[in-house]
Amino acid sequence: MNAAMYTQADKRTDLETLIGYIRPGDCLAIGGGLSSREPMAALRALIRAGTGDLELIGSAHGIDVDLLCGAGLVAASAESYVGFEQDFGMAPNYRRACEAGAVAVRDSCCYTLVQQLRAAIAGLPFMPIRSVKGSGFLDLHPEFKTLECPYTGDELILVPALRPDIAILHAQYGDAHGNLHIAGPPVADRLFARAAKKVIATVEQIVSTEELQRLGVTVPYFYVAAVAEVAYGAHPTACYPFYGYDRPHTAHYHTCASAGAGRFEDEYLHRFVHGCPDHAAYLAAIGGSATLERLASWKDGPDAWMKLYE
Amino acid sequence: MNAAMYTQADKRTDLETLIGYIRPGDCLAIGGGLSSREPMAALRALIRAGTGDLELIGSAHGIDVDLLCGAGLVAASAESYVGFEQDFGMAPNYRRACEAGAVAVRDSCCYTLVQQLRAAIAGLPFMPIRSVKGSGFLDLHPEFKTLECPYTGDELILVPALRPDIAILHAQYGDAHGNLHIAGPPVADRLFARAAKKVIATVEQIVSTEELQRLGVTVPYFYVAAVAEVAYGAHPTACYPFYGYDRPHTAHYHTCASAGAGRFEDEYLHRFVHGCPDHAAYLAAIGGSATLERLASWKDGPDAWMKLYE
Amino acid sequence: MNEPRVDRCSLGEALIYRIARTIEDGILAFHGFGSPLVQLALHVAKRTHAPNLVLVAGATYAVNPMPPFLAPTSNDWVMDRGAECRLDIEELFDLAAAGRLGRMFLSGLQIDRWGNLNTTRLGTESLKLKLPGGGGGCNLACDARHLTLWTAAHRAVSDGRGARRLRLVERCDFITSPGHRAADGRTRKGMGLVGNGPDWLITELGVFDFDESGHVRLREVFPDTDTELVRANTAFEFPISEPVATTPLPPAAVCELIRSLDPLRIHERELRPEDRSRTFSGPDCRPERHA
Amino acid sequence: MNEPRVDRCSLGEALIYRIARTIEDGILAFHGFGSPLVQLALHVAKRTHAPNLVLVAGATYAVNPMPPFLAPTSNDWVMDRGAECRLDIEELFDLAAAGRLGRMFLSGLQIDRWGNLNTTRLGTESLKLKLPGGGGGCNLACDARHLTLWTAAHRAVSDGRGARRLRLVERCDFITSPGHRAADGRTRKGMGLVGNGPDWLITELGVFDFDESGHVRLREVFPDTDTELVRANTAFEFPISEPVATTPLPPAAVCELIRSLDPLRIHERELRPEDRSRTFSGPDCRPERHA
Repeated sequence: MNAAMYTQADKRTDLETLIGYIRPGDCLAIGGGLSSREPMAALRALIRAGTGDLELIGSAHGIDVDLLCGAGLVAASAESYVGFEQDFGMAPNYRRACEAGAVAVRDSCCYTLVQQLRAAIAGLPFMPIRSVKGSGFLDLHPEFKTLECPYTGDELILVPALRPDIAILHAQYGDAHGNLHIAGPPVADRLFARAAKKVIATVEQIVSTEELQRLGVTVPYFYVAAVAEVAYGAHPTACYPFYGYDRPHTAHYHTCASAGAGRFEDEYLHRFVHGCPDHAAYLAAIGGSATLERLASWKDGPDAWMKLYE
Repeated sequence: MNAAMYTQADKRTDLETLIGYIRPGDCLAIGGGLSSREPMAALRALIRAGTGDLELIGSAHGIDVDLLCGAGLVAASAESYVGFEQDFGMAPNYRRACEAGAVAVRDSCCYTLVQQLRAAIAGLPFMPIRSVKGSGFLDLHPEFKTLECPYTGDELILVPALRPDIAILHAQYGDAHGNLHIAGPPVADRLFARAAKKVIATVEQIVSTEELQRLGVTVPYFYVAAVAEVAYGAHPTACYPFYGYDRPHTAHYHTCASAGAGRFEDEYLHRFVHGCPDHAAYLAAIGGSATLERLASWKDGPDAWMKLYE
Repeated sequence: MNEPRVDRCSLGEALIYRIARTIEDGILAFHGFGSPLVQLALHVAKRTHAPNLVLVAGATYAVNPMPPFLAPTSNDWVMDRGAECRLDIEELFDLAAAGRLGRMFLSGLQIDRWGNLNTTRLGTESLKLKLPGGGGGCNLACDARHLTLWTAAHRAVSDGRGARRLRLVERCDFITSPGHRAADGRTRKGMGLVGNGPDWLITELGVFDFDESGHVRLREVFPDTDTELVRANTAFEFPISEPVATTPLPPAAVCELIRSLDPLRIHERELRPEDRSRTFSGPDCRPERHA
Repeated sequence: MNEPRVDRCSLGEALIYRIARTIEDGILAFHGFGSPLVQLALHVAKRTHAPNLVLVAGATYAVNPMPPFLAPTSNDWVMDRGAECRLDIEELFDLAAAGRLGRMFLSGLQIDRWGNLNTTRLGTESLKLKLPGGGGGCNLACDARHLTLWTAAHRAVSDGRGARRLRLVERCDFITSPGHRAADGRTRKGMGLVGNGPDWLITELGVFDFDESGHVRLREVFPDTDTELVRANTAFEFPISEPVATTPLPPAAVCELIRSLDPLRIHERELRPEDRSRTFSGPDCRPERHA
């Protein structure tokens, strides 16, 4: 209750200042989903800042959660899915951290999450849901309660409000005021923005408020505490229409992560996160303009687009 | 539960067939709000069809509800507001019908309605709400229940799911498949569409599905049972960008309605509803192309637009 | 329509200004529909002391719109032109329920000492007059952090049968929007309401705040009204914050702003005909008594 | 990647076709994410016997998209190109909860006789293997009107320590998505679930339906499998619908359709390497046995 409104005229900042809004121990909702529109540059900056002990919530995620697990910043995960689909399969760092007990496993399920976020959005202590019964999630979540419905006599599950301390989103466009335009599937980003105590965002481009109005505002400014312009901020996930998914880089990531914690540290984290003082250095490390041009080639038509997945 | 999906390829029909989807005694949700985008042509056809005993639900309405009350089709109203704002004040037919006991007064409140529709949308028996306490609405709605929150110990109000038998909407654009594009404020139309057992719609123009995709789909086709193209179907309310609000006609309506049931019958209903066999006859009765051109003149700039309200 | 005079402010302008002064900067405020005085008050606040106000327009749910003029109907494209972004009915009410609506504005045909409002019906047993209804007022009266109440019809009128009909009543026939205490004396806190209730009641006769018990208390009168007039038009006794001040009047720039925002003088429709000619001379004006 | 042969269908194509045949026309169906066989099955159904299918793409929530090709990642703009309209995560799950999702498709690393699925974890006490998790599978298993279960890994594999790891297990270590009965025997109805539960389980060895008690029952085998093979790879006894039929194989036009929809043969990633070379000759083919 009583969540703040963010109304200052100019919320532009740099990536490091942006990341400073995240505090150790925060419950963090990461926007995007699977291989699209993950705030990867911000997460790399978070790793460099070393802000840990995080509790993650979300629906279907992949390299974002896996990377934070690999960097040791995660204390608990209440995601619904963390993996690389049929593309590369399981999430190696996530799996290792869960199995080692470093990450508390509090798996959830998409609609359960939606209902819990909706409770926070509407200032309610809980939301009812029917579709958890018969599953193991009730054991994983002792905070869920049951209610005999006073209308039907049926048993309903009550799931408590889930209010992330912070939602971190990557959008295609933003303005100085903090309005965000998300192109393509919003995944849970709008829910996160409304439920969280605050939103921080990276965007591919900051444009004028007039231009953003023309594009359409997906997340109104007053939810957003700060915004940083970070082109290619979702790499190696996709941020259309600017660039597609970097499958070779992700394959390399998955190979390193699968090879064990030590090799992931040496061969991936050192090279692409700790070894890159800033985002510009990262872009050079991933292959610079040749890589970026390749990822923009999806626009050349289906044949070029298909090549990105070979 | 088990609401139908409407998936046939071509849902186009005429106004009279469209209105045939409404059955006597139905719980009816009327789209639009106040002086904008009311499905007035459909309501006039409904009056000519004589389908009565209706229960109306909605947020902020005016001439739509007042007209149905004046025609004697309404058995109960659970609207949040029925009036003409500061423009003409109270709704004469609505008031008369309520005071005479012809219409059961079950006033509601916007968020209460939203929560009840949300329950229907999510297949839940109820939704919790906090903001009815201390008001007279609890007495008006014995179906509301109270719950001691198992998380906080606070008293919450539970409001049962409200599933309209039918939602009747007027949109700017539709396609043959039933997709609707609403320009400007959607009011509660999307909520109605998702909560109702079926949607019927009039639209200013039926366009190709490709054109509708370009505009953006506000209501997906599978909620919609039938669609009729009825240009000027919202008159005398506004349907921008096609036409603004017809204030002189509304003033005339209000004068007739204020003069008593008999004079409303003689001077308004006879002339503009029963006396018009179809919508084309209505458009002639309201002044034909001269009126329609006047209402389109808002596009000529603020001065022309302002003239519509003088 | 009265032509506004350059050197004087009208009662409507004074009310708009006074309502605007209740609006804090940096909050989200919603003007509802059918209330031109409040619509203008929000635009005045945003363009003067509250530039970071999140102004949500009633009926359209447009955020920070720049209407080319004020229309007499709220859900009109006039009213959402130039909006920075747009909410919908769900999102605005969710924001309120989550404690994020800083201030809401409500009126009623009956207003009692605790700020309870009735916009639903007259008649307790039988229905004597069906009013339009409260829109979202009930929910927002419960949830908004703060409420500004207003009415431009405080002055009692004859009911045509020899009795005076009062706006500020002993008891509402129906409580559409809860104030500080229910009829049975329960407080907002006792009822579990999350908002803090009304803190201002602005009428065409004077300005009230609410004392610690949640009772209206007279604070200000207009240059052409006084405590006795207020008392004579109020069904209940009320405390007075002594000395009663004269309501601050809008600077000329604010009057000009209002006139540019509302060239059709729509807001005067909220005033009774006899109040439309009440004018005051400037921000440091002296009273010019009418009636 | 195997080049598909013109005169033969692959196991993957046969599975896609068989899954497609479980999809009724005129319903809303959702393919979830990470399941190319199901993604293709929906597109095949929509382009053949179920033109009025409301096809909702997993991860993008696009309705009736026309992807130029199948990508290996579901939340990719490839997968929502040409969509007729778009839902979001809330709307799809609301539709399911309201009983409007006609059919959903789920798999698991463990599947028991009642159609319970585990995609969460191996190990009951200690966590032996953390799986990616079920996404929205739990909610949709509860709410969808009907469920098609599938796995392309029915055949038991060695766990590397001399034991065989089965996919169709006696008991799931964790129930991510409920089937017809809980571990304690309670039925779906007894638990108050609104959906009807699984009615098909399609594997690379055979096709099951569910009997009246909610137990899987073998109905079909592939041209190159038989009842004994299915039994040898299943941890529990199961009834058999005699006579066991041979799974219907896709007509050549369907194979061509699949090849045009999935030029990168992404769906073969769901198959184990040894299954990628299983092919069958045409719709009225005779078995060509492998292994």
